Amino acid sequence: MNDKINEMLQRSAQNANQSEKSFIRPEDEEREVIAPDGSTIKINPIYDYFSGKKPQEEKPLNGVVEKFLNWARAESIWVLGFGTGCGSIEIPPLMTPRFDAYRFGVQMRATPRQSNAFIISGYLSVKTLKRVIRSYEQMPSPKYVLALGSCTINGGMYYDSYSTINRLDKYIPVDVYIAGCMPRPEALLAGFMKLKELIKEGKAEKANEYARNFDEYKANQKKIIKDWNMPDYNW
Amino acid sequence: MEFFELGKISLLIGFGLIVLGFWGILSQKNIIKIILSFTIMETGVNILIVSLGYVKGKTAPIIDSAVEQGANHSVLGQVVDPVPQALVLTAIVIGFGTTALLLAYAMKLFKAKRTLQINNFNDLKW
Amino acid sequence: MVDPIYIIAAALGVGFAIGILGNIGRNFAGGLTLATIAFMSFVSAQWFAGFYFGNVSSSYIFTAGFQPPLSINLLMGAEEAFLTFIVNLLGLLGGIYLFVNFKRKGRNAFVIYLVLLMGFNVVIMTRDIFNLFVFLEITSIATAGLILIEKGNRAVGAGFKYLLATSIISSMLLIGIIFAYFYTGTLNIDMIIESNLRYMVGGPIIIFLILISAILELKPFPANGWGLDVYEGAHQGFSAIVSAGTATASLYMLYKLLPIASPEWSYYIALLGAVTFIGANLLGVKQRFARRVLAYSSVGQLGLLMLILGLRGFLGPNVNYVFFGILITNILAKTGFFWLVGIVKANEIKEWAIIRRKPFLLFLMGVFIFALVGFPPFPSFFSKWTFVMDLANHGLFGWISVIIIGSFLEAVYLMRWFGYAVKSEDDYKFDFKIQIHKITPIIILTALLFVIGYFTAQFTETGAMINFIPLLFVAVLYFADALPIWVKNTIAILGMGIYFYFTYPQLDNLRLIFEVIFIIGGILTLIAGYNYKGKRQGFYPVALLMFAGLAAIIEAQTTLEFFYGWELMTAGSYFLIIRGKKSMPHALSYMLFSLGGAYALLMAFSIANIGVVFPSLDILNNIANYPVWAYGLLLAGFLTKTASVGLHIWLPGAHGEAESDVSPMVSAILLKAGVFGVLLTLIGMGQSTYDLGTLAYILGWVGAITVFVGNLGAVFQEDAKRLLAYSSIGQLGYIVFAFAIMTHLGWLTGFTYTINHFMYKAVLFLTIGAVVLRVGTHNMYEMGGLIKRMPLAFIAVLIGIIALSGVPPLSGFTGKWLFYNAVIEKGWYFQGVLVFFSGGLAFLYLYRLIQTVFLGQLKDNLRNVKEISFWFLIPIYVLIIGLMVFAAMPQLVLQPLGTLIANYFPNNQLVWEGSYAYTAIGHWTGTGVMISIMVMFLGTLLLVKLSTRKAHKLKQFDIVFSGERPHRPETTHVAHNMYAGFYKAVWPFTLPAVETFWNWISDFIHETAGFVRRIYSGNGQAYMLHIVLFIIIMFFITIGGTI
Amino acid sequence: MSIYLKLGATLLGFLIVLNWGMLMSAIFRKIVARLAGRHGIPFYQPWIDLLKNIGIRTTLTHGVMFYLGPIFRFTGALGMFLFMPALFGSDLWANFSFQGDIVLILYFQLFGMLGMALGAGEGGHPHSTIGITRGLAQHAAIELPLTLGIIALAIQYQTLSLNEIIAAQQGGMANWSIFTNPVAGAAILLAALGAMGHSPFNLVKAPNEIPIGPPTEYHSTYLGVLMSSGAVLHVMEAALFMNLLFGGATSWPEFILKTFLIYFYSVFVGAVFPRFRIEQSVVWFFKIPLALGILAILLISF
Amino acid sequence: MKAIVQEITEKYNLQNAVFQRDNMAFVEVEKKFAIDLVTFLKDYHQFSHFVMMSCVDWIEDGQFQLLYLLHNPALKVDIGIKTYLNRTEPVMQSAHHLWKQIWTYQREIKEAFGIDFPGSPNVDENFVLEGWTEIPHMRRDFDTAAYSEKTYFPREGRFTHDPATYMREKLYPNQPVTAKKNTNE
Repeated sequence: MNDKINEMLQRSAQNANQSEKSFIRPEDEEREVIAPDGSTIKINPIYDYFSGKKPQEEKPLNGVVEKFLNWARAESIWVLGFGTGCGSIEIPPLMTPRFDAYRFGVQMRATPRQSNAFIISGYLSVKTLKRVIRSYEQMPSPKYVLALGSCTINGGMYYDSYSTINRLDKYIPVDVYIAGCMPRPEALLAGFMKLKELIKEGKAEKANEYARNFDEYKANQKKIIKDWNMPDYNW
Repeated sequence: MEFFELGKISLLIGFGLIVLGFWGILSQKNIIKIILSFTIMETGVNILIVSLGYVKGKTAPIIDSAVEQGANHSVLGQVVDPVPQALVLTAIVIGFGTTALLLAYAMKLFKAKRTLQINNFNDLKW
Repeated sequence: MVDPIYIIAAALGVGFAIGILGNIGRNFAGGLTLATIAFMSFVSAQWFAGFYFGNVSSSYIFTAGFQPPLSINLLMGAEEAFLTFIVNLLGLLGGIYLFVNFKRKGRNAFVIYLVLLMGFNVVIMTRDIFNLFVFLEITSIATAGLILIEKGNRAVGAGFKYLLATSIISSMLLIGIIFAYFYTGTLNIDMIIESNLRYMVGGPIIIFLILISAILELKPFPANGWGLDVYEGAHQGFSAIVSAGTATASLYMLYKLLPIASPEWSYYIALLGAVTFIGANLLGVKQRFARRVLAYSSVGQLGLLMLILGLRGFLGPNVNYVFFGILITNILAKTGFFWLVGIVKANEIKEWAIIRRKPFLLFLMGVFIFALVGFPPFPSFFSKWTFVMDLANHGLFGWISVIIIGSFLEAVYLMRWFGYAVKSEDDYKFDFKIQIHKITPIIILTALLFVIGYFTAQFTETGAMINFIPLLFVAVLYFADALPIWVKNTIAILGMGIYFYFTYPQLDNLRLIFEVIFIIGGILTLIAGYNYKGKRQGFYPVALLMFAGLAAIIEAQTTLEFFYGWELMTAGSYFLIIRGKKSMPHALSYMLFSLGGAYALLMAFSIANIGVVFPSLDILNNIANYPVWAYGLLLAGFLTKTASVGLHIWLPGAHGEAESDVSPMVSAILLKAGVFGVLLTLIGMGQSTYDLGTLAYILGWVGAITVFVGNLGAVFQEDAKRLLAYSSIGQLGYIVFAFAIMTHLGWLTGFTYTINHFMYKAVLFLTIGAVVLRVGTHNMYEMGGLIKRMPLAFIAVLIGIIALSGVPPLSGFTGKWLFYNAVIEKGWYFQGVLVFFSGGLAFLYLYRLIQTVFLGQLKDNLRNVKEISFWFLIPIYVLIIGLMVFAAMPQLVLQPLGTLIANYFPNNQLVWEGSYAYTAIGHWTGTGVMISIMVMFLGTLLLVKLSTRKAHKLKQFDIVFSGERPHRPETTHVAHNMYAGFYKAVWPFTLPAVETFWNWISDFIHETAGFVRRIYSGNGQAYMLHIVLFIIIMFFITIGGTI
Repeated sequence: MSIYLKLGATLLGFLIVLNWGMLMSAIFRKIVARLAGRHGIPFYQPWIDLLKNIGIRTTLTHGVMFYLGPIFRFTGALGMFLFMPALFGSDLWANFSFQGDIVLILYFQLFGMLGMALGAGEGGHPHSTIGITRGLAQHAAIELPLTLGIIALAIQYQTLSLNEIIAAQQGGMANWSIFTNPVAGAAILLAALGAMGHSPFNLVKAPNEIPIGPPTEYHSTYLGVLMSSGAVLHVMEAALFMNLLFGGATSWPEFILKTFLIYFYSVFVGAVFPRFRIEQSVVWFFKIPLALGILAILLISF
Repeated sequence: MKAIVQEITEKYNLQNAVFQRDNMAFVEVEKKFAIDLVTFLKDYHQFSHFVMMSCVDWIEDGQFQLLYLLHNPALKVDIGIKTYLNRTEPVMQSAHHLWKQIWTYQREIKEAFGIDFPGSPNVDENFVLEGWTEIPHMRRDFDTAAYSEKTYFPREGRFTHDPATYMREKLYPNQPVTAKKNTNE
């Protein structure tokens, strides 16, 4: 029996120094592969598979055209279907007869490629933040973020939780905060109206701001997401 | 009653021996017995050859004292047909040759598998 | 001329001398024996030359100074001279082969060998029946003696059975002889014949006894266990001589004795020959041991010779030609093969893989097998042809089918054996070495085979017209096989170019199209050969053999020339296909199907040849008797080559497993030979006075179902080359269906498809072959994302699939449009719809091909794979230019085609006004559509390119993956089991019904063979019982019990 | 009739059809909204969406074939309009239908689909490939009843060129081929259900299963091009069936009315039936539509 | 139920057996007999249903307490087996061979409390958190508020109102306070 005990002890000692080990899964570590003609190829799963370029600012065009395009962007906001936290149950009612966001050109889209608005609806655990960042970065340039609920503003009731973030705008730029410990759909519609105004006034250029101080955002993100097995900017 | 006269009897004996020989070859298991029955058949055939040359009331085709030679006497009239007897000589020699070779085979077969049962020598089959 | 008696005198003299001189050196004794055999063959050669050059007549030799009834006389006629010459020559070569073996056994081995040869000579020459019996006994004793003095007891049992059996047979013969003497008073065969023994009371029983023992000597089927065991058991060198010697001697003996009996006996002999031929070959299918296979094959060939002997009445003048042609091939090839087995010493046919260690031996084995099966240029090919033609003249189709079934069965097991030799794994420890004295006789035999083959061809009038130059070119290439690749490749291409330059002027338009496809296509695919390194042993002679065959088909004036080209092409393509790594079973099935097809052609040609003096090809135009059967068989033969449904199961394996530049050759070019054949038949049917509408209707349905089966099969393939192979089946189905419509538009569609299919199938197969060379695997799910590494290959395949699927701008649409008009005009609506639905399926597997190989995720191990080799790109892009030109200006090709078809189908042609084509019900312009599509495409391209100037280039994992990052390319590439949903909907149609049918047939043959071969229980006594039973049964059959 | 005038007319015709297609999709979404009791989108929403998509600043490309995909698709749509006579009788609006008959149109549909398939394939996303395989399998199944029906019509009118088919149907409702050859009409209309790609057969772009399938990776201008060619294709599909069965259109209002009705025939059927899985939809086409097609040919040819 | 508890108390000389309800009892057993007891109950007394496994951190007496709750569907009774581990050597014999769901429980406890169950299938994998470097987060010596303060950017000037008092001031500002004043600050 005693060899079982000290074997257990030895195991627990080895686990103790867990903090230094990297969290990258074996699949994502560098590996060697034999090519058909026998030569070996070194594969770096991050730099070989992803374009990994830094985002750059995309300046808006001059006056009238940009105003007109902003008008079009305001009138047709396509929201990415990505629900986090308890607020995502507030979004479906928008599609029902009672609230009917279609009237305002708001539509749900399945892929980040085709969507312009990203609704962060509630507390954001570190795990979800990692996926939110990838989806946000994959959205094309004029993109807006609506943050619902107090959890995205100051951590809400999970302010002291070890796994949820307190201030969303430290990690991704936010256009419109909609306060409430889950705002009702009407509040959400009001948020959309606010967003429309911002877009029409051309003040919804958070995407460029994200590109400008990208490193700072990325540093914050990487501080809390330890197993960052993705490229810096997810195209 | 000419059925039982000399020529026919020898014919019957010849056929009898041939059939006996055939029966022996097909039924006996021991190789030596097969070779023996083969020789029986061989002799049967030889008797047949000789008996076919027999002509009733004629003597052996050797021109010696028993046959009157003379100007007007043709020897052929008195003697039996000589050709089968010539043939039988060769047939006997060939029979002898074959039997000798068969016995040599029997010896080698015995040396090979220490047995003389024909059934044990069927390694080359299908 | 030396008197033939010296043959016997010399043999006996030297035999006794060696015996008397006692302990002279063994070498000296051996040398003396060889000298005597050489002298014997010189004598018979002198007589044979005399007869051949016509200045000598057959002469009788009298012994002992008396005339026949009192003494033995020998005859040296033309046949005897020829046969003794063969036996002596073989004896000489055998002597050389067995010299070391006999030396080891001692002097008397030489003596027995000498006596054996003398025995054969006398049996052939003697005219005296008792003398025949004596020397028959001498040969059997000599044979048994030679077996006895061998070391080891392998053959002792066999020797004993042999001796016992031959002794029983000869005693029966002796009884017969003595009674014959008793009745006719003479022993001389000629006199017995004159004494018409058969009319005397009791005469038939005597004749029965004599003839039955003569037949038993020839080892007829049920009662030949003893013969098989000797052939298998004895030392190969020796069993070769026995098999060849006894075959010649006893056959000729039977030939001499036949006039004694009544004419029905020829019928009985023919019957026995047929039973032996089919029975032996059927049992051969089940064999596993090399020697036993050879034993069955030689007994089978003996059966064939008996069959010829039996049917000689119907052969008229060329009975000698047929008999000696097949006899010679059998003897030379059989002896050569026995001696080869002697060298290679592998027991099981699977172990024959070790022969690959000496490629020259493999070549020899190939020659012998192809000679036995009856391929050109060997004599058996021409003899079998003449034999079948003459039988057909007398309407004996039953016998022809017997010959065909027998030779097919023989081809089954010989080809399988060759397949094992070429392809099974060679991990056997034991090895073999070639002694000089063993190999030289075999080389001489092979040389003889070729030379005699050439002479047998010259002998017949149609044979003489065959152009042997291409075959010489192949031989030159064979001997130049040691040169590096680029030398051989250039020679091959130049050769074909020159050939094309000389022949294309004489060809009419129809043949010109196929000539271009065969030769120019061949040159293009050969260019791809420059890519290979090293010597590539054995590729060029074989590839040129195929092209020689194809050229011969085009050039053929007579049916024989066509059949000659057809068989050459089959042989060449078989060797090409078997070069693939895992191609043995498929090459075997390909060969068997082609042989089946070839025999169907043979049967059809024989029907067409009835009552025709000069068998030129245009006799196919109006086959007088049984036209439905003739044309049906012709179509069946050609449809095996175009892999129509039911006969298509060989194609996926054969084309899938072939090498990278062989599959385009075989798929894009070879299948067109079948199309050319179908075309000739349809021209014939068109001109035939009989109403053959139903046959064309059936052909239509066969074509339509082939399209469906081919395309549906291709959709669910995981292997790229198998996918293209199934697609070839589908496309060939189109062509057959189009030609079966038998209208102007139908044929125009057929030709468009033939030209199109050649071009885009060659492009697709060459590209995919090159990709496979780079990537190293056939499976599509292991490739992916290659567009980034091989853009040129991608463009080629893209154009290929656009053309194949019939999407408008490219030439595929021309075919589809003509098809629509042809089907509606002809009225075959339902076949047409089935074909159009399968066209939709084509789109499925084409997308699968390009998606799994070029698009999707690039796998790790293919990250730095290079573009496909430059040498492959040249032919590909030449063909693509061809496709583009044909798409842009279809009228360049379709107008001349129209005029060509007009003389077969004049009414409702395709009317051309500039680039606009009008049919009765539709209109279309190739150039117009191409221009408008190009303008639209480039316009939009310009617009979109303008607005997305600064597009950011993404790499393969920058995809929307629901918030996660993909980890491995393998898990994010959709390729395996791609049309799962569609499979769930159509799986009943994908069941391999045809394969199960053919498997059932081959199992049936194997079961019957396994069951029937049980009668050879190996027990000597059982064999004796067989002989006795055989005699009793034959007694009742022949004489019906009357004494 | 100079070539420039013809080109100008065709371009104008194309613009009309493009806008009519966008309007029709707006009406379609409004009707579906009304069915659900909602106001639904304003009728000009498709234009705004198109503008916004073109206005998107970032464009990403996975490779050559990726951005060629939408171009193939748009050329396919433009070609469908080009090779089909928009209005019968008027030389101005007969477009380029003199270049090819109905076979050209049938096979030109594949041109757009092929390009879309290759573009989606290059995108590298597994969902897009799955979507394409389903689309192709379904198209192969649709082709069966469609070809049967078209051949039945071709036999009836003894021609394959669309102009002559329309010409034969002029003169009042009575001799529209839907009435003169009802069985073939039924087969073609059932095939139309599949061709239009509405509910029972909209597996290819099923939003929830494989996030909108093939166009997953497309965005900004590419998506704009795809949406516009989608709109044109809807109109031209309806126009094809109009020309085949409902006597073609002699004036623009008639064209718009008939395409509207045909388009919404498939919309209403779609609004009622749930979505088919791929093997169900393929097998469905082998049942009734196939039987109808065979019956049509039998009736006509004997 | 009593009979069973009686029998196992003698067999494993358990200390204080508690009868929460007539169909629910808790026993405490030494660490090394815990798994044997659970197996005994499962095989001999048809406690075939494993309800849950939980862990409590008694930081004061330096011990982790593991609870295995089993249910006997025939008699419809539950029994809870408690064992105590020393906090300094948090290792326990794994019970994954008894029921499959124990794998997940043990994995969770390993991540939450850091108790290692050697041999349990993929016990070291992430259960909820990804890339967690601090000490196991459910241990009472881990101060979550401090951690949140340190890592995530708390917004200054955030304070919590006690809902009861805050709402009363908002809604009825000048109403006399009737209820007892609670002292939460």
